[in-house]
Amino acid sequence: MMDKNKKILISISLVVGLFALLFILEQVMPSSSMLFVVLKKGAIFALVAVSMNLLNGFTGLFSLGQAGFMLIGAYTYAILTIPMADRAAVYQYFDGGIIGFTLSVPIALILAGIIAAIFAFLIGFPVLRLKSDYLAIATLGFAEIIRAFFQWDVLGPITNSSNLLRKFPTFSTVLYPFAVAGICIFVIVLLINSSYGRVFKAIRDDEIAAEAMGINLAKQKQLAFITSSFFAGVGGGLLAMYQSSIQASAFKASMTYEILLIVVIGGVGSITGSVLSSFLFIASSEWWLRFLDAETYIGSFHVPLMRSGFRKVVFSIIIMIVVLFYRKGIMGTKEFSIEGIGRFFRRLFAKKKEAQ
Amino acid sequence: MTQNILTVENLSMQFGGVLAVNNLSLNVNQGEIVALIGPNGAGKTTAFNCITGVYEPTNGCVSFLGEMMISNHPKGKMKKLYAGENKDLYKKVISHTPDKITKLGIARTFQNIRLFKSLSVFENVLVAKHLRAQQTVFSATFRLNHLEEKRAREESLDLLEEQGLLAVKDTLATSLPYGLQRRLEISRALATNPTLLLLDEPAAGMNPQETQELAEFIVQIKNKYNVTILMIEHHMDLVMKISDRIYVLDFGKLIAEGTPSEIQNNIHVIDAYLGVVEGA
Amino acid sequence: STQKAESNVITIGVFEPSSGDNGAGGKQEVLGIEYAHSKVNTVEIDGKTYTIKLEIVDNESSTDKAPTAAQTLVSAKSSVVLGSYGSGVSIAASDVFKNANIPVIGVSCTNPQVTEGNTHYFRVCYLDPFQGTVLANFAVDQYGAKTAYILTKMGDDYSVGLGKYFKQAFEELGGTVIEETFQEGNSDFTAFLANAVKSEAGVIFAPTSTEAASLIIGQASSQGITIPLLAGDTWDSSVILDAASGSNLSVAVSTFFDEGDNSTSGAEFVSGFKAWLNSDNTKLANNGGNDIVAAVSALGYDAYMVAIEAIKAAGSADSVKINESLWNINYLGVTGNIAFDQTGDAIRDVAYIKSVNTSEKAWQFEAIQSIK
Amino acid sequence: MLKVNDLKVNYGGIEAVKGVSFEVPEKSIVTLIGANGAGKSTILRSISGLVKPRSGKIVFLGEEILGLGTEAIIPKGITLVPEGRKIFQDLSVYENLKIGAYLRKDDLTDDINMVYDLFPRLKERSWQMGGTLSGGEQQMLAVGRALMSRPKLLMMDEPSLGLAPLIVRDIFAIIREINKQGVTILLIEQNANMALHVADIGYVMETGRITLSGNGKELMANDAVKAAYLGT
Amino acid sequence: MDFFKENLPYIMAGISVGGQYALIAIGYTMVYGILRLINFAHGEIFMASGFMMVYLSAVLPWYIAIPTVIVSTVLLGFIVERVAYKPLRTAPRMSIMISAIGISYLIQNVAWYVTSGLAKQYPVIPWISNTVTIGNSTTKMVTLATPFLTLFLVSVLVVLIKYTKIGMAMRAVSRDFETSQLMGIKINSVISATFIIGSFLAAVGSVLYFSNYTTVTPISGAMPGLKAFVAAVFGGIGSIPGAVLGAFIIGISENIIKGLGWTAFSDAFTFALLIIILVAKPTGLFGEKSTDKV
Ligand SMILES: Nc1ncnc2c1ncn2[C@@H]1O[C@H](COP(=O)(O)OP(=O)(O)OP(=O)(O)O)[C@@H](O)[C@H]1O
Ligand SMILES: Nc1ncnc2c1ncn2[C@@H]1O[C@H](COP(=O)(O)OP(=O)(O)OP(=O)(O)O)[C@@H](O)[C@H]1O
Ligand SMILES: [Mg+2]
Ligand SMILES: [Mg+2]
Repeated sequence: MMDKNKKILISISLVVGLFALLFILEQVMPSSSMLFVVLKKGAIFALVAVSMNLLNGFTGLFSLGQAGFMLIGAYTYAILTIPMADRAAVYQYFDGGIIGFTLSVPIALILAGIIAAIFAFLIGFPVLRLKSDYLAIATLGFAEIIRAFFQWDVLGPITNSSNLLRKFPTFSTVLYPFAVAGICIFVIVLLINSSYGRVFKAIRDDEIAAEAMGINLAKQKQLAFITSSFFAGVGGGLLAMYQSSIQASAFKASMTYEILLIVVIGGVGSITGSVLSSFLFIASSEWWLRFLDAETYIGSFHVPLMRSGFRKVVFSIIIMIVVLFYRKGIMGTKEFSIEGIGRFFRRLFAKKKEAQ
Repeated sequence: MTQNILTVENLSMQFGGVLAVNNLSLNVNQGEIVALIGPNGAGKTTAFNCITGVYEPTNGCVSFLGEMMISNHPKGKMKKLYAGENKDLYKKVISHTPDKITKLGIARTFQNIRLFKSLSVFENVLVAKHLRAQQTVFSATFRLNHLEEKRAREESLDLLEEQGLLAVKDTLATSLPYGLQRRLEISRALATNPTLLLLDEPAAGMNPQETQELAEFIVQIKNKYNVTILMIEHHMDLVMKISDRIYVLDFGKLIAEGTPSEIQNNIHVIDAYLGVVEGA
Repeated sequence: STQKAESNVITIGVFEPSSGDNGAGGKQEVLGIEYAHSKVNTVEIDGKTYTIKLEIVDNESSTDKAPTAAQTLVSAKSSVVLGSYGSGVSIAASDVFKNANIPVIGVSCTNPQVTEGNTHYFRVCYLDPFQGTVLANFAVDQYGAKTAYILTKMGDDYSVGLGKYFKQAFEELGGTVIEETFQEGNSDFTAFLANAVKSEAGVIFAPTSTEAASLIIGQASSQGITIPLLAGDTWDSSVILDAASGSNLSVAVSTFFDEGDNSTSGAEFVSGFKAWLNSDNTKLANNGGNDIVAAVSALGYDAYMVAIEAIKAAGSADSVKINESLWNINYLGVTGNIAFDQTGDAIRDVAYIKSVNTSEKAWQFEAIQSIK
Repeated sequence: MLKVNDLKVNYGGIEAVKGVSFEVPEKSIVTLIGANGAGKSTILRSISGLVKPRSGKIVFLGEEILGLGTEAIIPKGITLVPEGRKIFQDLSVYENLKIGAYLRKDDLTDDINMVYDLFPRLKERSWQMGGTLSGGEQQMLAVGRALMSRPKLLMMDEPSLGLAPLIVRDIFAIIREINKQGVTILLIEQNANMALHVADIGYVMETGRITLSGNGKELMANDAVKAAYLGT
Repeated sequence: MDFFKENLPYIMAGISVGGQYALIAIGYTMVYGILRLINFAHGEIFMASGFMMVYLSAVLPWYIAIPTVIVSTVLLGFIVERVAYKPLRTAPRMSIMISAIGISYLIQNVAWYVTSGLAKQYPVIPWISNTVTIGNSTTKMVTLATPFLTLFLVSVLVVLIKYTKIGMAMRAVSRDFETSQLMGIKINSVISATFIIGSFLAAVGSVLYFSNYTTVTPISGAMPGLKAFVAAVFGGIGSIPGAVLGAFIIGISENIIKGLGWTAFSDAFTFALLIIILVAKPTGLFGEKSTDKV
């Protein structure tokens, strides 16, 4: 065991180091590099995946409502931050909408989380009693209902009906999503390592035994659900900032499935796994595999198979391979920890010494 | 007269056409070890489930430490099915959830062991400490409660040490051998600081030697933690050796009550349950 | 040789859907662009020959995938970008190009919002307010419709927008309108069609993707619908011919271009493009398995040529300079003369209306319609 | 009938069975006793193919069955009453019995009646879903279900677990009875007293090894066995 | 009566689509019943079956094409099970679920790739594609035939599961692989049989469905798949009569909702209905309460 202060010190220096690295990267690399796309989007999906993991992995509540809560967050953020001057253009079919004020970005982001949490509170009431797949399909259903609700014509003056929302403030530096997502993930980690995290795991393992230990199931599940939704909402807000325009139709069940894929590939019950797999997932789907879509000639040789659509075929095959051969995901339930690295290096040194 | 802890009156539990518990009344006093025995399917586990709030009984009431904790009378379809003579008693409907009942001071173990399988032995016990803690998510997340957490940890460690589980505190609960799993389940129940401890077949799957050790263990925890014990058991050596009083159930009904020696010689009990008197 | 090529290459980005709802149309647009590229793949600037390289990316017809797709074009150092089929994705990706100072020439994105309020987005097609009005006029002139049933797809800027403009124009002409929307993924249109019949509509206006279109047509035919179906440019596709052939339906669309048009450049384009398509099975498959020329292919062709003109006029591969030169383009394309107004929209005043000849599975020219 | 030779089984890194050899002669009752976690269940699971041993030999009726899948072993005439009952929760009592005879094609009425005679409680509850039976009732059903398959070798993993004293005695009587009908029995019991009483041969296991063997009477007289397992 | 007359086209469309959902829903419910797995690929198998018909009928007469399509669909279902699920028998449920999502992406993406994403016209099949007029509404023969065919197939299936040995084996396997093996049940065969039956019904459903809706695209399976799954949950997942009832209720009510002009909410309504049912009966209409005894 490392002593606690030392551990904290190392953590802080790692974080500072990471941000310094990102800062330098932004200075030296062209801003159009796909690396930054991956870093920005990866950070956002890392947050959303971790929030889903809190629910599905740690509390054993199989929820598929993530996209719905992201939608709420994204819309809350967007609606509240579009500058007054641009509202007429955005709400072109609704005479500029009826929201007569604009909030600052941090406040809107927090509200994005809070509104999502409020929805979660209301939804959680009836559905959290449901078990496993029934819960999954009910939350999925709620996400679909939320989507239809936000597209409703009558709400047009607020939500712009089914049309795009845009012209709200965005971020240009990769440091921003890293900082926000980083803080949020840190809080989630603190929660999971607290006595509440233990209770969540107990509920996951055996509800009846947990109840017999004096744990109020309804309350604790609600708590996990609300917390997870809060962070999904913040993630939605960040996603809006990244995309610079949003539309309810994007927040479909397939988005939830994508997040679930990230969680499972990272390892259900591993935070660092979720984070790691988020970046890998985004990088391969948005960047590394793009070349497969282009018809390619090597000299005059027409590379077979490669044409539009091939990227997705390959990507799904990769997913299948990962799922079939790394059943527990990249990290299993383990975490990537400073102590782990420490142990790794100490072993390395020990070996070297032996060699000498 | 010792203080009365648990009183069950006219408790009935019906599943479809099966009257699993039929007008059961019993009471348990402070500091006793009381055994509940009876043939398979007599309704013993069901009675436990009613007392701990897992099931809502069809009829009857349960009070704990002098306070009414569960009370129900048949409603709707049950009314027609349930024809017990007490069906109009207990108008007041009180039903607590299991967690509430545990908070009041009743802890239990299960007939089929139910441990938190991905948690270590230590964590299994720590979870049980949660209910007595004064904290909110906020204070817990941001470590504003570290003193309390520290205390919970210390108490749990003490408990594990006393139960002889300290050596395995970091192993996964489910990789323990069977006997230790039983022991852990009891320790975990004790960690909720109960007044009354319900044990459902604690000696199942143990050989006679282990059963003997278990008997000593139960007496020991009773004295040390000042708990009262109500247990279901089929091992007669154990039951006869340590219980103060015994209730015998058959087909959901109480057929006998008394001290071990009375029960051993009760003709109904022998007929329904024991067979010939247990020799050697 | 790669080093030399490096400095001699100008990249034109192609931002089009090849999957998702608009995948079929996007592919046809890309075909037009590729055909143009096959004809002109170099430019002379200051006596130096530059090779044009196409960088094609799939925006998946989805507004949330669009910004990232656009970013790949930016990072591939495109000097100018063409696209997209579908207004929503164009609007969604607009800022990405704007931040990189890259001009974009929209091909068939007809929603006003694409070019409004910015100086980097242009387009070679007409706009939905125009198209909607044209179609409303046609509905009244041709069918004598008093009531119109409008069916649009929720969340699709093109569909919703065109529906709105049609509605405005139709109501101004004294008609009444019933509006309904369907959600993505919906494949059961029977209830909608029954509603149209119930409302005694004189025309069904359904500006949708071809995918929904073929479902609507198929189900209308099996329900024995006799109300004429009318739609915008998206329906100008062989998919519609396939779906409607053999039925008793009356289907008409407005479009940018007509294959049978015999203005010189048009005819030349049609024969050249057909030959090019027929030379390669993949291309033929991407065109929907036949060699019928879609209007969006012609527009794609023109957009590419406009880009070349702009590069020449700018005398540079620098995107900012190209952006400036675009304002002064005046180019006679296969779809007519192309010059941009102060919002960046091509100045156009006519639309073609075609209808389906269901027995011969072919387009039939109806009218050149302008606004009264 | 059954010969196990130098059987070794690992669970991950844990060596649960460390080289065990024993024999079950035709028409005999053989019992394995030993403390919790000694590896008794693991042996039965290996024989029935549910776990894959690391090494060793298992010969049944002269045929090597180690390495075969459960699906191939069961039809050879081996039946296991698994530890922890494992009855089918969503099947009725009657169906549970019927499925016990899944591989048989002949008439089952007699056999079902025989089981009902052995356990009248089951007859009363023939319509009830297996999952809602009490612990003991489930145990009876598990034994009854195994009898339905008319095995050559019947392996029972703690059949008396959780049963009332009267029924425990009945179970042992039944074991004797079916043994008389020609079924060979391999029995695991915590109730060593009873088990050794009925057994022709007993083996005592400790942490993955057989430490003692002999006929039932001998073992009961053995001081070490007495101290460790009989509790006297 | 007036209501009925006015809404006849919607009700008819609802019954027909309900029947088609039912045939798909059974596949979900059976697989779920046995593997506790939401077989996300089921909708895709249905879609693939549609494409097979498109391509095969181009070269074969319809009366040979249909049986060939059914056989190939069954084969596809079988292969999906062997490739994506069998290797994961002992894996945690979440992995199997992801495998299901993965394989459904794969089928969908392959379909995109092969068809270039273009919508294909479904071939016209004699008789069932003919139009008929009932009262004041015109529809296809398939609309009328679907409910009868569905009910017939379902009755056969219910008998199979309730009263045959393989049916009993299916129910046994659904709870406990290991013990089923101990009974001598070949669990892989039983699971394969389940997928075969499910895929067979999906193939029949696809013929009916696409004859009605005439266009196949790579995402054609997604929405009917989801609806059918909702129907299965609605009726109590694992219960075949429940799935059928749920499918009809959903088919009819979504069409009536559309008829009332609440079109934008027809999908949302389906889910709302589902949630209401689940809140009232947490395991669906006919779902058995979980019988885990404490
Ligand atoms: N959830 C239920 N649904 C239907 N019947 C039930 C249910 N739970 C228990 N029963 C029935 O109630 C009766 C009493 O069961 P219980 O588990 O209380 O017996 P028990 O006395 O604990 O027996 P054992 O000693 O065998 O564990 C049994 O006949 C059982 O089949
Ligand atoms: N699935 C498993 N994974 C890991 N270890 C296991 C597993 N099953 C059993 N073990 C370990 O293997 C050893 C032998 O177990 P086994 O169940 O064979 O013992 P047993 O003699 O039958 O004990 P009992 O009397 O408790 O039934 C024990 O240490 C046990 O913890
Ligand atoms: Mg019991
Ligand atoms: Mg064992």
